[in-house]
Amino acid sequence: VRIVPRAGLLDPQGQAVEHALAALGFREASNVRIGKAIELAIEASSADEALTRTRAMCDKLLANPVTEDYLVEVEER
Amino acid sequence: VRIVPRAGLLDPQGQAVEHALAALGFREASNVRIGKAIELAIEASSADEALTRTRAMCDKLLANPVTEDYLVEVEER
Amino acid sequence: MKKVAVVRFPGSNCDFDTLHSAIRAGTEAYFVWHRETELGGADAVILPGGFSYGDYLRSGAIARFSPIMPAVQRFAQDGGPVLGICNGFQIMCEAGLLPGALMRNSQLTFVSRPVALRVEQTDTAFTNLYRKGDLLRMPVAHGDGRYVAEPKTLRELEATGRVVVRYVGLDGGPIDRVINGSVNDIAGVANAEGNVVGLMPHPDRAADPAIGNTDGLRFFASVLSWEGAVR
Amino acid sequence: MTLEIVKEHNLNELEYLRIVAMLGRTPTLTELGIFSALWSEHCSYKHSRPVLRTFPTQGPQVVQGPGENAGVLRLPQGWAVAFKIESHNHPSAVEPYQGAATGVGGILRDVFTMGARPVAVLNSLRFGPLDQPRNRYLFAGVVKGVGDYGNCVGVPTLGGEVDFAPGYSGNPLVNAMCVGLLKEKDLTLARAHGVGNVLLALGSRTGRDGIHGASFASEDLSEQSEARRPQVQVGDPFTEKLLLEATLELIEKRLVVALQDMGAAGLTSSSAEMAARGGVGVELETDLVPVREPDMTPYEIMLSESQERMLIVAEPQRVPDIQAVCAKWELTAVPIGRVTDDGMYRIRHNGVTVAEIPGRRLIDEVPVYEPEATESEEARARRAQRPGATPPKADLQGALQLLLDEPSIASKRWVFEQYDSTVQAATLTGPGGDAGLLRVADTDFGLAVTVDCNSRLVALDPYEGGKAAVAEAARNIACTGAVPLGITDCLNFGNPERPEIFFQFKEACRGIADACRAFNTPVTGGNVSLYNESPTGAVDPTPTIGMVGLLEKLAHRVPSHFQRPGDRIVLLGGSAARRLGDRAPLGSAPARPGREGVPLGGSAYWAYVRDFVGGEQPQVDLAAELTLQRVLAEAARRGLLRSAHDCASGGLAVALAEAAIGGPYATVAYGAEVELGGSAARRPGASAHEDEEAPLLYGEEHGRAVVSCDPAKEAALLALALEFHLPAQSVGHVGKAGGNVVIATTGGRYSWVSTRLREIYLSAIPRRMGAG
Ligand SMILES: Nc1ncnc2c1ncn2[C@@H]1O[C@H](COP(=O)(O)OP(=O)(O)O)[C@@H](O)[C@H]1O
Ligand SMILES: [Mg+2]
Repeated sequence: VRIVPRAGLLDPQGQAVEHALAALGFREASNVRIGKAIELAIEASSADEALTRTRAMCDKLLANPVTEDYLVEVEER
Repeated sequence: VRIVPRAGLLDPQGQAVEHALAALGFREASNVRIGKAIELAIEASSADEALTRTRAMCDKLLANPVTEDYLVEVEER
Repeated sequence: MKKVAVVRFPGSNCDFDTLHSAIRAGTEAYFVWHRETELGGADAVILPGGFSYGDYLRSGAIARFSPIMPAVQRFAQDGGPVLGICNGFQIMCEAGLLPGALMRNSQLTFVSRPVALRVEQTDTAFTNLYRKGDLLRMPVAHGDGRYVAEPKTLRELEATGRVVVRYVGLDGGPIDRVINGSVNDIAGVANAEGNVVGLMPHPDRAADPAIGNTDGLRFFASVLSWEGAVR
Repeated sequence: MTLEIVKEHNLNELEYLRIVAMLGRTPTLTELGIFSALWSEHCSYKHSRPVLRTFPTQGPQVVQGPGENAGVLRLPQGWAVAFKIESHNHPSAVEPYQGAATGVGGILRDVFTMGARPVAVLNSLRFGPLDQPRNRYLFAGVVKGVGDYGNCVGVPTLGGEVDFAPGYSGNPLVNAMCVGLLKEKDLTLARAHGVGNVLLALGSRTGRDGIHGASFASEDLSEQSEARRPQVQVGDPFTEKLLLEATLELIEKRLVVALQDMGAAGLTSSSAEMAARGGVGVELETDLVPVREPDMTPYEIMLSESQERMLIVAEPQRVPDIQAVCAKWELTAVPIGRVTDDGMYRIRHNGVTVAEIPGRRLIDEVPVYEPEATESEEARARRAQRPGATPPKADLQGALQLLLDEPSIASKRWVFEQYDSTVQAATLTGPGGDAGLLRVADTDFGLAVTVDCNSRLVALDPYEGGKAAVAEAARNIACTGAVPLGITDCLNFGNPERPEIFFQFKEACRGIADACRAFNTPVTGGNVSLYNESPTGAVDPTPTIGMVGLLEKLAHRVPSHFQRPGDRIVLLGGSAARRLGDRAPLGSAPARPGREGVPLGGSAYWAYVRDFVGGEQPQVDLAAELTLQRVLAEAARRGLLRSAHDCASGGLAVALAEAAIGGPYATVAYGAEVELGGSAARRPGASAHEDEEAPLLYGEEHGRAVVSCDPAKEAALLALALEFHLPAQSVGHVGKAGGNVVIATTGGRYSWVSTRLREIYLSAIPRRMGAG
C-alpha cells in the first residue's frame, strides 16, 4: 500500500528532502512527496479479494481521508 | 521509491498496526511492515539514468543503510 | 458536583495531570479504562494527552477504535461535554468528532515550549469562564500539531466562531517563530454546539499554583457552569 | 573450541584458561558466550573496579549505594529518589536515532525496576564540530532519538548538556540519566531468592538484536544468511510505557520477589546477576522464551539485546495474578525458569543442558586488572604551554559574541525544544536554567537535577577536571536554591590498556572522589564506558556527573536569569572578589604558589578565541566551593536572591551575559552595568592588554556565581556571605529591558546590546543545523 499526502496539501518533509537532495547535487529531483509504504501479507482466495479487503483496511484505518490518498498493489505469492 | 525496515529488525509500528487490523476484524493481514514511500520527479535522458540517479539518492540520503532497504521504480512521463 | 471521566488509553501519559487538574478545578474526576464501554455516569469526558498506541501509523489513528470510543461518540452527540487535549484532540479528529486533522509539525521536529494563546470563543463547555481576548500561557509538546482542514471547513470554522484558541506571540503580538505551522494559527476548535472542544496545548500542565501557572485551570472548571450553547 | 573463537568473544587466553579450570572442561559455545558477556568490561568492570572502590558511597542520606540497578537517596516524608546514568555511545555511533532512543529506554528501566516512577530524564551529549555533515547527522539523529523515546513514554527532560569538540568526531558520546521517585518502603531490589520461585520473561519478544557480530560469525559460516546477521536494536517506547506501568503495578501489588531489566547482554546478565546477588542457582529453559524469529539458538537467546524486556522472579502461586496485570497492559509474562538450590547457573534448551556454570564463581571470579597508569609527556607539556603568536580571532569585546555563538556555549534551545519538559505537570524549571527543578507530588519540596562535565579541563588535568565536574554540578544545583545530595557518574574514556588513558581514568576518579567527600555527595552508582576510540584516537576523557539535590521548600527556588531592572548584581566567591573586596574575608587562604593555575588555563576563551587548548587550569578549592553552595542555599532560604547563575565555561562575561539575556522564552533581555576594578594592579611594563583584561572577563576561576537581589536586601546578602567567610562583591546592577550589558574595568569599558547577544546566543545552533 502506498499512502501519499493529498495533492495540494503542504508536504514540509518532502520539501526538506528536496532541498537536501539539491544540496547534495541532485538538482534533477523535484516534486518530492513523502508518504508511507505499508507492506502486508493477506490470505485471500483471489487477487481481487485481496485488493478489496486491503482497500477496506485503508478506508478504515491505514489512510486518513482528510489528508491522504492511497494506492494498493497486489502481488501474488 | 519504497523504503522499508530491514528484514529481522523490529518494526513496532507494523506490529501495532497488525494488532489494530486484527481487532477491526481484518484477521487475514499479517507481516505488516511500515516504511516510507517517496515520490519524486526526475529529469533524466533515460529511464535507466533516472534509476541510477535515484539509487544514488537512496544510498546517500533517502534510506538509512543500517536499518532500511529500498526499492526504486521508474515510471516515464 | 460534576463527574468527569478521564479516558486512559495504553500510552496515555497526561492521564494523571488531567485527572488532578480536573479535581483541582472542583470536579469529581475518575479514570475510565479504554477497554470499557460505559462512561460511568459522567457529566463530562476528557481524552488526555500522550502517545496512545505509540502514535504508530498516525497520532490517534488506532486509539479511535478503542472499545470506549462508541460511548464517547454517543455522549458527544447527546450534547455531553467532551474535551480532547493534545493526543486527545488528535484522537477526536481521527474519530470525526471534530473536523480537520493534525499533521506533522511544519518544522519537522517535536516542539516542547511555552506558548501564548488568545481565547477566541468562550461559548463552549470548556472556555465559558474565560473572556474573549484573554491571553493564556501554557506548554505545547507535540510532533503532530499542525492543524489542517479543507478550505470549506476552514471557512466555516472561522465564520461560525469555532476556533476556540489561537496561537499568538509570547508577548501577545503575532507569533515570531513557527510553533507547528497550523493554518490560521489555530490551536483549538469546537463543534457547532460548543460541547466538543479539542486543543493541542496543555491546560493540564498549567493548572497548579504549586508550579506557578493556573492559566489552564478554567478549562476544567468551565464544565461546572456549562448549560449548553446559548448561540 | 579454537583460540580464534575465544578471541572473537573478546576473551584473552588467560581468561579462557580460567574458564576451563572453573568448569573442569571445555566450555560449550553458549557458555563461552555467557562468559564473554559477563566478563566484558561493560558487565564486569574488570579494569575499573579497583578504582571505583575508592569512591565515597556512604552517608546518612544513602538508602542504596552502588551495585543495584540504580542508587537511592532518602528524601523527606518517606520519599526517596532513585537515579542512574548510562552510556549508549557505540550504538549511537552506528545508528544515532535508535542508539540514543534505546539508551533512554535502558536507563528508564533501570529506575523503574527499583519500584520508582521515572520523573525526569537528562542527557549529556558529545559530538565533533558541527561544520562536518557527519557530525550534524549524528547530532540531529541522537537528539531526535532521545526526544522521541522520552516524549512517548512521558518522562520530562529537565536538563542536559551538549559539547562539541574535535575529539568526538567519529565517536559521539550519548549519556542518559533517569531520576525516579518512590516511597522508601516500596524499594525493590534485584535479588533472586526463594528456591522453587519462578523466573518470567516480561515484555517484548526476543530477536537477534545486538548480538555481537564477531562472536557470531564463527558459529556456522556456511549457512550464514543475511537474515541471520545481528541487527541494530530498535526501540519501542510504546511497549516501554506499558512495561513501566505493568512493573509499577506488580510492585505496588507486591506480586514479585525481584525484577531486573534485560539490558546489555540481555537474559544472561539479568539472570546471572540476580542469582549471584541472591546467592542462589537458576535454571533457564531457553526454548520457553518468546522469540520474534524462528530457529533461534540458545546462544542467540541468551545474548540477544532486544529491548523492552524484563526478568521477574516470583513465587509460583503468584504467576496467574502477575499474568493478569500484564494482560491488562497488553503484555505477556512467560515462565522460563526457576530458582534452584544447587548454586548452578544452568541453561537448558529442549531438555538438553547447554550451559552449566557455578553461579557465584561466574560473577565473582571475573579477572580484575589494574593496568599501568602514566601521564603522557604530551599531556604534561600542554599544561606548560601558552597560546602562540597567532592573533586572537576577536578583540576583547568581540570575544563575547564569538563565545556566545560557539555551539558548546550557545543556547541549547534547539535541542531541548525537541524534548517534552513539562509532562507530568511537575516541572518548576525546565532546561535552560542552571539545574532542572521538579516538585515532588503533594509535598512542599522539590528536586534539583543536573549533568555536567567540562572535558577540556579533564583532558588537561584529569584530577582537577574530575573535581571541577562535581563542583560545577553542585554549583548548578546550589544556584537554584537546592542542597546537593549525591551523584551518579558515567565515565567515558578511551582504551584503558593504554597507560595514558588509564592515568586519565584513575586521576579523574580521584578528583571525583575527593570532591564528593568534600561536598558530602556520595556516589550511588554509575556506568563505565571504556574503549571509546576512533581511528583518530581516544575521545576526550569525559566523566559525566549526574547530581540530584533537595529543594527544601518550593518557595525557595531561585531562577538563573535577571528578573528586574535596578536589582543589584553581586559576585559571590572567587579570588577576584577576594582581591577586589573591601571586606577582606577572614581566614581565607593566601594564594598558593606553584600549581595554582592561571585563570585562562583550559578556558573557552583560549580554546575558541585563541585556538589553544592548554595551560595550567585554575584549581578547584573544594572548601570554598562548599561554602559557596551553603551561602547560595541559605540565601535562597532567607529569600535574599532574585537570581543566581554560576560562572563556568566562558567565565564571568558569559555568565553575566547569560543572566542578562534571560531564559529561553523570556520576552525581554536586560542590560547590566558592572564594574570590575580588577586590573588596577597593572604590572608596569605589561604591554599586552589582553593579558590583563581577558582573565578578568573570561577567566574560568571556579567557585563563583553571579547573583542578583533586591537593592533592599543587598546588605543582608553581603552580611550572609561575610558570616560564611565567602568573598562577595557588589559589582553593579541590572539594566533596563533591551539595554546594554556593560563591563567596566580599570583597563577598559566593554559594552554589548543585550538583545543582540540574545539573538546570537539563541541562533547559533539552529543556524548551523539549517533551521530557522
Ligand atoms: N542535551 C540537552 N538536553 C536538555 N537540556 C539541555 C541539553 N543541553 C543543555 N541543556 C540545558 O541548557 C542549559 C545550559 O546548559 P549548559 O550550557 O550546560 O549550562 P551550565 O554551564 O550552566 O551547566 C541547562 O539548563 C541545560 O539543562
Ligand atoms: Mg551544565
